[in-house]
Amino acid sequence: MLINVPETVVADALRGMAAAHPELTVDVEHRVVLRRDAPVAGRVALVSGGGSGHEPLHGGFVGPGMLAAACPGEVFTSPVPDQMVRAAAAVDSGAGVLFVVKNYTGDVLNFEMAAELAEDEGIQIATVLVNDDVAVTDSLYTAGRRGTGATLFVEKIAGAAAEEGAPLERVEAIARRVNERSRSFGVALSACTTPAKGGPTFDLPPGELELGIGIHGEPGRERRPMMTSGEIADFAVDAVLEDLRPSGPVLALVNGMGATPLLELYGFHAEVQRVLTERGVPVARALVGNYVTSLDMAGCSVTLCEADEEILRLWDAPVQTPALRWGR
Amino acid sequence: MLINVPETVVADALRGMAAAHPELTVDVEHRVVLRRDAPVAGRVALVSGGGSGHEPLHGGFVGPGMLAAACPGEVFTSPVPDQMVRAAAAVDSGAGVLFVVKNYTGDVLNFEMAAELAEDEGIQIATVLVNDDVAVTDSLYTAGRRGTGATLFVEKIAGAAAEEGAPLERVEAIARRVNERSRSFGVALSACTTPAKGGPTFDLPPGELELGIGIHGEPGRERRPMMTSGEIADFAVDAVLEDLRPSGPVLALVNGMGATPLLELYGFHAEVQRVLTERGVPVARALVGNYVTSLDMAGCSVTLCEADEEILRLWDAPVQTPALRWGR
Amino acid sequence: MSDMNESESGGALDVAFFTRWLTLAAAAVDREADRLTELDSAIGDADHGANLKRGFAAVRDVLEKEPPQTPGAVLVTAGRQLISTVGGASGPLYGTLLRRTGKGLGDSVTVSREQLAAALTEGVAAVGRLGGAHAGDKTMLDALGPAAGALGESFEAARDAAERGALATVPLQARKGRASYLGERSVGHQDPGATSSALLVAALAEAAA
Amino acid sequence: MSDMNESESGGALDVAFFTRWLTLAAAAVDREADRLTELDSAIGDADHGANLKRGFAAVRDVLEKEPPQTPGAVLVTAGRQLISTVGGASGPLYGTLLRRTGKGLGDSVTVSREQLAAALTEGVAAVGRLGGAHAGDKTMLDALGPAAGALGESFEAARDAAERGALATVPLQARKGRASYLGERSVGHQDPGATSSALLVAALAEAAA
Ligand SMILES: Nc1ncnc2c1ncn2[C@@H]1O[C@H](COP(=O)(O)OP(=O)(O)O)[C@@H](O)[C@H]1O
Ligand SMILES: Nc1ncnc2c1ncn2[C@@H]1O[C@H](COP(=O)(O)OP(=O)(O)O)[C@@H](O)[C@H]1O
Ligand SMILES: [Mg+2]
Ligand SMILES: [Mg+2]
Ligand SMILES: [Mg+2]
Ligand SMILES: [Mg+2]
Repeated sequence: MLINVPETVVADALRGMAAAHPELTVDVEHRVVLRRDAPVAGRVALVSGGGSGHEPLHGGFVGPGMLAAACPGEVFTSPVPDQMVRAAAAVDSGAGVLFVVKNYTGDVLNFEMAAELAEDEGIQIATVLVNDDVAVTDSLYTAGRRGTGATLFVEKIAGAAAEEGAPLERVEAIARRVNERSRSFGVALSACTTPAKGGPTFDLPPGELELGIGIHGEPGRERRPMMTSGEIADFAVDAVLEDLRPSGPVLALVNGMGATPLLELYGFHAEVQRVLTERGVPVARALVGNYVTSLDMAGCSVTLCEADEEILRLWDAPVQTPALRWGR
Repeated sequence: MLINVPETVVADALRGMAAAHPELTVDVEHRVVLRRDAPVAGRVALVSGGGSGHEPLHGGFVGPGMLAAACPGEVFTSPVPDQMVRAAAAVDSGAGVLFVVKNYTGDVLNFEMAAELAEDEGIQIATVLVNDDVAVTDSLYTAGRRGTGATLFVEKIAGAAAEEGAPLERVEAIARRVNERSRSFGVALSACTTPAKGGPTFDLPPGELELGIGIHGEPGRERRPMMTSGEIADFAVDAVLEDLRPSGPVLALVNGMGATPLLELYGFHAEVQRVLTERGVPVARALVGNYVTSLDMAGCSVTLCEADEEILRLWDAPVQTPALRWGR
Repeated sequence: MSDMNESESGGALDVAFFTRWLTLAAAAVDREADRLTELDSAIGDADHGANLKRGFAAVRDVLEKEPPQTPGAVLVTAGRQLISTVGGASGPLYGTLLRRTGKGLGDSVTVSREQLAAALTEGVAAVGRLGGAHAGDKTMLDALGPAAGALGESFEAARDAAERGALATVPLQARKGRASYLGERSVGHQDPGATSSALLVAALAEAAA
Repeated sequence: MSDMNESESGGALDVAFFTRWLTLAAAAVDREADRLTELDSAIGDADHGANLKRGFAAVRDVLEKEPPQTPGAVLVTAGRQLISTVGGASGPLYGTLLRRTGKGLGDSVTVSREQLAAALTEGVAAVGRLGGAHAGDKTMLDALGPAAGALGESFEAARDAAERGALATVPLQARKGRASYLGERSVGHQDPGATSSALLVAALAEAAA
């Protein structure tokens, strides 16, 4: 690992972000990444956060048209409420704050506590839970579906609505709609190495893969002998479509888990596109790259969002962040 | 690996690029990636290319303000002259074409042949060789310094000059100047896996690293026990500064080799920034990310370019490509 | 430790006792961090040891720098500190456990083991409400619940109950937390949170010894 | 093969012979591709086998689909095909080798071994000029140079010289191509290009047998 010591990995990264991105305000001590121009008068502010190790999520999505602030926790560990309270106070213009929370017990609990504390300080808070991962059955017998790739869709699209001046309840409703219309499925070709553990988080012999993985180095639901890119695309897309059944065009995110070369990811995207065409699902917009990662895990995930006119318009709206940038 | 079969990796990736980037023209059969609006009247066109496996280089740098076309070869294998001739013919507006060539025997020879053939077709060709890697001594006893991270600087800055309407000799001179003022040094924490070989290109036990690596999975000049991020930054920056000795501010590229998490890369950037501050070298602009990669190699490289006013202005100029986007 | 200490302590668990408990807990977590992380890497995300190490180090710090005046305040302060430094699932859960237990102790300068047992039972219930988990879901509750029950009897009984509870998570299939994502693959592994809970209760018994 | 064939062939190496050579070369490259890639992975970028496999498969194809009419044309066509399909360093170098050798054979319908030897010597010189390498730089030239020299004597002598030349690259430090980046670490490995050259010359001897 390219680190100093495990204990300083997150602080070191924030120092580096601060140096690389003068357009952001990075509070290294309190672990908050902010839009330089926050609070923006009359605008709802999106605050997200979660464990580190998923970069560019979330810090790389801070900027006009997307997040107002991000709160990075330790590697794979949700941030603490103090961070979200501080972020909310820094970005709230009076129009309220939307917490975008990936559905993990830790994130849910810490954001819940933060919301209570922030409301005590007079900040209006709404929360949207992202839970798009179809590999987990959403039932009483699990912690519920995990939040993965759809987080990017929710943050981009609700962020655009906030930038346009939509009120909190509207931004929240859009965020919720995007989440409800989004599903993901992920595959690992290798485990990842966390700084705290110093070795792979699970044992995956070459020549095998894990289907239905999350983004925290946990093993998936099932192990299989290696499949081709085309077979993986068939499996992942069908897993998503079984749950989503879109009736119109979709946004597609073909996401790398960190160590899969862009060359391979583009090849995989070609296969995803093929399967979607075979299933009669048109792709309105596609994004291919490492966006919601799991440190140095090799693998990929597919996220589809059933689009509508408003979702497409907000997706296309300008965004100016370190990791996503277009328009204007 | 996330592939179908080794033989189709490049074609598969180009199909994926075509699907993901409607703003580009991707000729999958002839392996050329083009600006959709090429040829642009009155503008010099930059054409680059090289082996695949370094994505987003070069295809991800095609677009307004940077490359007019890219020619991807097989993995780690330079493209063939037919590709560059076809690309040059497609993008030449009559103002001439600049070939941006990384200094590897294969690239040099194939681009040389292409230049002859293109000139036979009446296209004015100039060529700039990029050779920034200080790990290789530039002498009679080597193939000369390799082209690595500086390629991004040359393509961005000369691309901006071309976009502004500078004539061929001027674009060529700027490209040459950027190359002369740029130096790089790279470090591997793991080997990479090429589709053709199917396993790591060299054996690097965990707990050791290779100093002075290139971007083709070849081992470096020296193997050492693992160093901290700070120690690596000291070593790499000093190796670059020994050769470059900038008298003013620099552009800094802190580049991931593919499998190093962005989290670690930002942390490394903090250390690079620290060393540069200690050495009294101001950083005018910094770019941190996976830009000139070596498939799934873990590791990083540092490229510095001694800036001047024109270089800074052209660096800041608008660019609209899949991998680099700002301004406008 | 023994019945003698047990009877000696009577209603006299004071600030020093609670500080000793948490200091011993911090030491135990330090010592066992790698094991906790290893357990978490089998069915979670390989951070439980690091999380608690960070949290309890902060607890030790704050108790040293701003020593609270009552047993209840010790636990409330420690709970707040865990919430502010741990993150993850275990931060709010252990934080809530200590805060609620601390609140249950009120303002008394000394408390009895029985009072602590009652307060801990409330604390455990609060963890259950917060996380929505039940006994048998393969979480920290499977160690904490039995421990709170047995504490009415003795510190050692609590320690043994927690330890047994942690071991009993091995054959269970997780229904809460990250381990639940694994479905049946979570069977056969000991829950990291239940394991750390057993450590905390063991530290309590050690403090009383 | 033997002196008999040798003398039989006399000045009579025809299109069929050259086609046979390149077909045998393609088969040899197919067979040895993994070994070539393995050698290239030690001191290069692990693609030499794949590169030549792709190139010679294309050569085989084009010779089948559009059979040239003269020995010279066979080699020029094959060289062009290598340039258009191989890439890397070896594509232009082997392509130039065959094109120049082919041009040196002129329009004759049959050529002698001596004529081929002279043309090959020109071809090898062209490779030297294009790549700027000299004997002892640990490149394909270290097999091709000796082979061209020995071809004046016999096909077997050429084959043996190429083989010896390839083996002799092992102790050398590379001064051209990717292997030169390794400095002293390139010592102790056989050059992949010299190895493939030895295969091509062996195929030539086999075609003559
Ligand atoms: N809903 C819940 N209720 C009670 N305990 C839980 C719950 N979810 C998780 N836990 C406990 O938390 C432990 C994991 O803690 P930790 O690894 O620090 O957090 P995270 O799971 O966020 O990485 C689990 O082993 C389990 O005992
Ligand atoms: N300048 C040169 N002159 C002659 N032969 C060379 C030169 N550079 C490289 N070679 C030969 O090319 C071989 C490598 O070919 P290949 O692996 O196909 O290309 P690349 O090095 O571009 O990956 C080397 O083993 C060497 O024999
Ligand atoms: Mg965690
Ligand atoms: Mg090559
Ligand atoms: Mg955990
Ligand atoms: Mg090679």
